[in-house]
Amino acid sequence: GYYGEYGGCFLPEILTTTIEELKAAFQDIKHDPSFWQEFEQLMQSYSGRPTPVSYLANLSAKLGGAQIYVKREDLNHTGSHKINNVMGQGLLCKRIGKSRVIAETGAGQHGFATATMAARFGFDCKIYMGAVDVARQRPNVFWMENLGAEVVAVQDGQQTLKDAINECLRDWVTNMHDTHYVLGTAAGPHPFPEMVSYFQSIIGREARGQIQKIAGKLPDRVFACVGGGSNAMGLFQGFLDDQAVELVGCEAGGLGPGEGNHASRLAYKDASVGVAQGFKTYFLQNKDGNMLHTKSVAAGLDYIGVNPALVHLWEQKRVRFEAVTDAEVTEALKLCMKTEGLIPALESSHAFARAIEEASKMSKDEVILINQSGRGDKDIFTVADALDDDHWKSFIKTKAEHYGA
Amino acid sequence: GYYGEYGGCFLPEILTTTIEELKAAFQDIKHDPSFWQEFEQLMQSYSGRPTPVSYLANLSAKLGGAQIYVKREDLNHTGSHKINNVMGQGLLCKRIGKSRVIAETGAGQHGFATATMAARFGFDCKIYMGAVDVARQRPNVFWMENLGAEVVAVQDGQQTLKDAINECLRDWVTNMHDTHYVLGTAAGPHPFPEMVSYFQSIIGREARGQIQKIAGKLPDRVFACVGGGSNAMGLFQGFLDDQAVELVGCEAGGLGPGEGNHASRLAYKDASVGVAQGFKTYFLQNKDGNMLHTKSVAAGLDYIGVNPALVHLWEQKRVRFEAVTDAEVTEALKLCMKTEGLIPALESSHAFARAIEEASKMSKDEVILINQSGRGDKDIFTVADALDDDHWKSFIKTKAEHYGA
Amino acid sequence: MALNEYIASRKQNKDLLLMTHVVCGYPSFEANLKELEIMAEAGVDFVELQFPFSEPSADGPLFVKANQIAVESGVTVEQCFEFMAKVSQRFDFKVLMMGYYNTVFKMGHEAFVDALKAAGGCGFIVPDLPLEEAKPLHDYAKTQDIAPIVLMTPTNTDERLQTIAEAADGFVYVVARRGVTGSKTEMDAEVGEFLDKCRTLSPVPIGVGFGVSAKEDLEFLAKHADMGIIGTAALKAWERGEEKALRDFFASLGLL
Amino acid sequence: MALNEYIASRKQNKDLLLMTHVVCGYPSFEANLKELEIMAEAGVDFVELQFPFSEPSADGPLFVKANQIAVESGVTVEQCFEFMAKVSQRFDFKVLMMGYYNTVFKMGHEAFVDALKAAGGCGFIVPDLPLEEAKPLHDYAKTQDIAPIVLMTPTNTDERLQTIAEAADGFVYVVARRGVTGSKTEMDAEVGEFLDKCRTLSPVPIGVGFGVSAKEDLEFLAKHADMGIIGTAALKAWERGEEKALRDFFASLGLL
Repeated sequence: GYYGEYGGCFLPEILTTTIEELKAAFQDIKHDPSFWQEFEQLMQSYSGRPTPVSYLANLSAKLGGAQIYVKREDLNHTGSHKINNVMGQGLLCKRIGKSRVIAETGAGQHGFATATMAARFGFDCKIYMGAVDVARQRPNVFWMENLGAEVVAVQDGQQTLKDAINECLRDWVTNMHDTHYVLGTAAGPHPFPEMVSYFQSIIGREARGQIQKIAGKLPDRVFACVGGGSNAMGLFQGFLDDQAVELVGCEAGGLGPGEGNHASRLAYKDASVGVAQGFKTYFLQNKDGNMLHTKSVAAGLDYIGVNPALVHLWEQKRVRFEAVTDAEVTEALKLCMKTEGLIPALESSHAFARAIEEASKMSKDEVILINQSGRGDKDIFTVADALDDDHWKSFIKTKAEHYGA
Repeated sequence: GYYGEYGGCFLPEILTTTIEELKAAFQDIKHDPSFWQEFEQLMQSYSGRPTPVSYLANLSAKLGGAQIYVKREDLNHTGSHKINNVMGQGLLCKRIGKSRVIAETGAGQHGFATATMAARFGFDCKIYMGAVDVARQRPNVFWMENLGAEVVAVQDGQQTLKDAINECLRDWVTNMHDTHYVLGTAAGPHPFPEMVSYFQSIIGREARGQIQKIAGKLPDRVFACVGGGSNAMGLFQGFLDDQAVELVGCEAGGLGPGEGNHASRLAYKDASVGVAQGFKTYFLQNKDGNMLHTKSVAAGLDYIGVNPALVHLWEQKRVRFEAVTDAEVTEALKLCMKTEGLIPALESSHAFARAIEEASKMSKDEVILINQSGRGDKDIFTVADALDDDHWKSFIKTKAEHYGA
Repeated sequence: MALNEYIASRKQNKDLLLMTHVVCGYPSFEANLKELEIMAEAGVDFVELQFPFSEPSADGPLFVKANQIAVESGVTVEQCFEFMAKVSQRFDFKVLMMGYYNTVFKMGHEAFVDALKAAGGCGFIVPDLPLEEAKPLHDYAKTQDIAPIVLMTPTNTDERLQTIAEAADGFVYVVARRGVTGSKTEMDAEVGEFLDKCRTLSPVPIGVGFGVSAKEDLEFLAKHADMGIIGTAALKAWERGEEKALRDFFASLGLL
Repeated sequence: MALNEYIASRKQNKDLLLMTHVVCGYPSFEANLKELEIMAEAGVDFVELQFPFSEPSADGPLFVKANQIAVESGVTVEQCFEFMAKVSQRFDFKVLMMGYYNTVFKMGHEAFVDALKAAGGCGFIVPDLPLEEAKPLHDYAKTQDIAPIVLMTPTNTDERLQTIAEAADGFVYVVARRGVTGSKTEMDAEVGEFLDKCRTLSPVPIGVGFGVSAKEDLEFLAKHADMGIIGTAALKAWERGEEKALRDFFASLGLL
């Protein structure tokens, strides 16, 4: 469970048996070719995979540099790549005979996906979500509840993703006999980083063949946003062996460098190695090892830690890390909407923003591939606020009056 | 342009040349095999087609009757089947050299799709939407505007879809020299019913092969909701020649029978043949030929007329029509969410509701195919109201306070 | 035919005939009568009585509102015919039905034409009934000496104008520009050329509408057409100040 | 080892030793001292001083809140060690560090153990450091006569319990049930059997924690273990009414 010195499994003793069972089950499915087939089949019939790669002719022409292609994870059922991991873990959960699933969620996409999976597999489901995230991602909460999940607003700590993970661990140490913890990103204790990356590798497996077919060559640079790291790991795995393909992880730069202003672990210099939430990686923490507050317009990137394999690849200079500020994200989103009719999620817009910045400096025969990890519909409240949209505000006010405010 | 006695082209003389040009262009593309290829290719790379057919094992088992399959148009880019027609007309618009598009929209999905297409093709875009629909579908309006479209809230008449169509016709008679009217449903003057149905036939073409492969046979019954009729025509066309396949159109029953309570043209007895909005069909109208008010929880079905080919097929008893009330729709939606993790749009939920009612009375070796024409995310304000969700209300109130209400 | 003779006789006294327009029942039938009295005083030759329809997709904002309010206030087709009968008895000008095809279709072609004739109407203008669909209605109308008025428009090809000309009866309604009723039309050389072409092609007199609102417009039309058609401008005057304003409007045209 | 001897000597006078818990700096170091004075009066044998951490994922709601507030109010690791030095000088009971591994990791293993020793601590309990990851820290601690306390839990296989037993030093912390700290544990036959198994396997005394809160619990544990561990129950008492309530609580246990 280690990548260089990062990773591992740091959990209370009470979970040892559960984790061993999970590791064994994951080994089983990894070596059972019929599992991947079943998984692919499920993703095809339920989620519409393979997702396409779209060529952005307008944006490429406008920037005048590299040719830009986008892997369209936003077209998945529930609107993001999160469903890949969740359906994989759903199949695994069935194999190990558990009847209840729990999950943390930041942007709400993972919770939405998990609630969907639970409905489809017939599992009981409880979703932990930081109270701050509940407030900023209420539409997802609404759908989770209607899909039959119980959503718990976590009031501890910073009330965001990391606190939801803590709360999941607390639930898990209590209910592991019937409960599987569907961790949503490629972080946390082994085997989660490996397992989540494994299910998400479906993105890269598809994308490699697709881009070769459509662009006629492998991409020169691949961009993905990195919160925990699952969509980035998912796509990057398709190109790890292609040394000429540069991999770029795009972190949440928030307001810019400086402790508490962002959620960038590697691109900025405010993080250091630590052990928390079950694994060893770079964390945004102070010298005592207490975690810093993080800040980002994208709830799904607003996380203190990062996938351990990505850290290792960064140290080996196989993956380059860049931070993108909230302001740059909003501009990139606006440009994508108007130029190509795409609405990337705020998370994915980080990858777009960085790609847009670099594309114009690249030559026209170079190829960029961006992971559109999710769609921006879910972000309407956040985006409307970021754009300070007056029509939206008066709509909400009218609605509130109608509700007797 | 006629199906039995229905259809035709009833437009002001000033549009004759424009319509002739459009008819000719449509004939051209219909007989140009490379066009359909280009269209399919575009839909594949941009919208993720083919959309899958999902088997609903849980729902089928719960109802204990027919095996239920769903054609997943909700997985399209922009979240509904509307994108099929819109991208087709976008290609056509490019061929005839127009630089501006206009469209009416009810639920907002067609407007959203058109704004997306316009962004992608680089057309100027104006969307007409009834003021009532603007109010109930604000999220779509927000995205249309951000995609670069101008959205006009139509204050005339009932302030819904039909009034938006009138306003489009007014724009068109003024600006036909540079403007193509992207009609959103398979209604209106010839060649629109045929043309929209043609682009939407991609649904049925895909679905026929898919269901045979997955279910091992053709469906016994096919259900689709019918507003103007584009998603129904799209799917039904795949099975028209299969006489054993029963086709069921599901209309908006609103509060139930009675003038002004619903938008059911054929299942209830409140409509009669008339000529309006450019074509002859069954309309909800009074004895003087003035249109009645319509009512439905689903903005996209809230329309006075219906595709002329469907009327003809209904008279020939090839398509059966049923009405589904708002209350039945809400129940069906809740059941789908909890049982299968699907969130059909309120429009599509009409088809689900009727299929659910009939499935339990069918035998286990019978097969049902439902068209999930769109996803329900867009309906969050309406669904939250229909479910009287308190969390949602207090969220909106808080948000409004934050905006200084 | 009767209508041709009427036009010929009226043209003996003036260069340009005039047709005006009211929306039946808007703001009320009483108001309509007051409008018509002023129009009669101004010497108009024809009046279109618009039968209100719920989907007036070829009309501009003012007439849209008028149609909508009339429909909502319960104006029926029957009332419109009754009003037409009263009007055609009381006034010298000729009366035409103007409206949308669904009104006609719902009554049935023969019932409609018969009612129109009984009410003293001389023709009808139905802008959303194209020639291709019009034959049964037009054929029957002609047997009853009711003139189906056809429209020529600036987007028509010469070939199409020829076809329209062949179907013309009574007079041809020439649409001066693209768009719906109610906006101003710039009466320039291009419009003049188009009108001259229509006049040449048409076997019957031509009337010109859409955006006709000022004395200069009528002076321009006198050179290129047989009749001016004033719609929105008159209603706009009425909305501004009822009888007084409407009188002032016709006075500004040099007609009062 | 020193700790074994201490336990043996304390056990001569009573059936069941007692370990209690405070969160350093919550609600304040002053309050901690008052709590500790009462605990000392009650004759507790060990006290865990929890070093507050921002992600206390193995703790229940009350300790989560305590950790969070302590961290937010600026309690540092340095202050915790200073406090530990003061406490171990002033009181008879032995003091252990309780906390999460990141606190240890950020200091470095040796620096941590050295500081702990310098502050008079006798061991540490780090619940999120599993045996597989613990060896370097444990090895160094043992060279410094600092006891790394390992945990046995009811979900462990017998094989795993054996492995834990082999790594045990000082005493074994037996977790009475699944879950986080703070909820009530039903001390039933099943728990008794499990404790007996642990006691049999363990080469060192066993202390039992998680949900120990009442006199009956201690009576039960006296039959199956060497030490009771009271955490949340004491803090709950303090929250209810500070010194008075905490005294009442220990009185209810028969210790005051």
